[in-house]
Amino acid sequence: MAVRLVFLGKLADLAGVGEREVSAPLDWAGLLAALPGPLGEAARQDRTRIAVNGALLADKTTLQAGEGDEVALLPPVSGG
Amino acid sequence: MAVRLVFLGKLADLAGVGEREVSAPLDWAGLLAALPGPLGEAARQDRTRIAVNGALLADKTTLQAGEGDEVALLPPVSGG
Amino acid sequence: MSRDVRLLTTPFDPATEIAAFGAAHRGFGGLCSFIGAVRLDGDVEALELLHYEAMTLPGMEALADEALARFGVAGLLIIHRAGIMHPGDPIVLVAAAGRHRREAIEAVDFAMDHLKSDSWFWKRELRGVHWTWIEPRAQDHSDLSRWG
Amino acid sequence: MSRDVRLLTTPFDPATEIAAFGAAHRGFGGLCSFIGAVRLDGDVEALELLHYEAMTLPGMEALADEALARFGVAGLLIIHRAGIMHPGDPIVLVAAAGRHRREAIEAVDFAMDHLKSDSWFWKRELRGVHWTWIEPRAQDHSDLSRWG
Repeated sequence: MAVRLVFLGKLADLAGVGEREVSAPLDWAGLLAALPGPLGEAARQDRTRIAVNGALLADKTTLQAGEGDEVALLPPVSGG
Repeated sequence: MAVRLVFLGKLADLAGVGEREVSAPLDWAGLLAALPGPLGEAARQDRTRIAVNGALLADKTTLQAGEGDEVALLPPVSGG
Repeated sequence: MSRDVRLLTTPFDPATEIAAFGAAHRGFGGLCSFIGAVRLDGDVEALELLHYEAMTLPGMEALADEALARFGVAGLLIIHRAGIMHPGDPIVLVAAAGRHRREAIEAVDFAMDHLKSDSWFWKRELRGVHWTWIEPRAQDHSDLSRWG
Repeated sequence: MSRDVRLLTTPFDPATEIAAFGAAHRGFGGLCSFIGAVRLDGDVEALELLHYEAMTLPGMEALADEALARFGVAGLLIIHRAGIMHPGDPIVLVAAAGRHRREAIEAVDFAMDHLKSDSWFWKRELRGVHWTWIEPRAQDHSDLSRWG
């Protein structure tokens, strides 16, 4: 149990929690497998971005996370 | 002695006073006759505007001031 | 719609005025303000702004009306000093409150451009014992032309 | 050049912050500020802004650096709330100080456009007993595109 998933904004509502741990290592296919139903659909949407340890991925399908990494799922921002 | 001339900005320095009274009625030729030397030259410059009782003249040569009127000579403004 | 336009010959505190203006416009989303102060600029010891009773304040009021109508803001505040000021002293405060930030920012921008180049103030600076009249800046006129 | 960027989870007083920022930048000619507050808007009782520890504040700091470099202002202040707020409560304050008003106004305008549509905040509103997530506004994206 070593990669932390963080769900932001309405994705936390879909997930039912703000954070969850999954096994390392984690790639894009592994992430989708770990996210059932609407959460997986949301992750696939272009406007949902992925960051690893606070760094945004230009292409989220290149995700490679290991032991101790934090993977954030970021829906579109809605400003201040 | 019934038209009041008001000199604004550096025109007050040229006039040596901020205000002066001249005889009514006063038209453009009368104003120039009342303003000797550099003050008359300044009045003639396009960028010097004339107002009567706070209302700017579109064409200062149309000046017509009577008893109790205030005629202001306005050099270019230099802001706040 | 509220309009508050003042020509002062004594000092004022911009932050206090912004606080009061903000309190009077609670519930509008945006408040933009601009404070112009005397710059610390080499050997300038003081500046004096002269105004003309019959035209300066009426012109500022007309400018405020124009900004209120043009940008649809809910409130506009213009406070301008006249008299002698020293480096650091506030000269002018413009604030606009509205539902949206663009209109508030643009109303302030518009009012400042017009106050700087199209309002009845004459400025002179004191260096040593000499007062020098300040001529209009070309930049102010190009700023003004942005508003068509 | 000074940069002050804060992400707060408790209330703040914009006028007090503007006063302090102004005092720290005495001698620069211009100080522009924008205060964004929760609008009184029909039946919205509260809004909540969520942020992400690893990205929100670092993103605001990068934005401040970009505005400082791009507009050449002497100082930039960004304060942004997170958490639950009620109508009238301040959400955001941006202030810029510089020698000239254009650069100060543009730095504030630029920073606000980016904070609204390009920073890591998620907003939801409370009406009655229901929280609703707010979607991005098209207007925010067109505002952003002004900066190329």
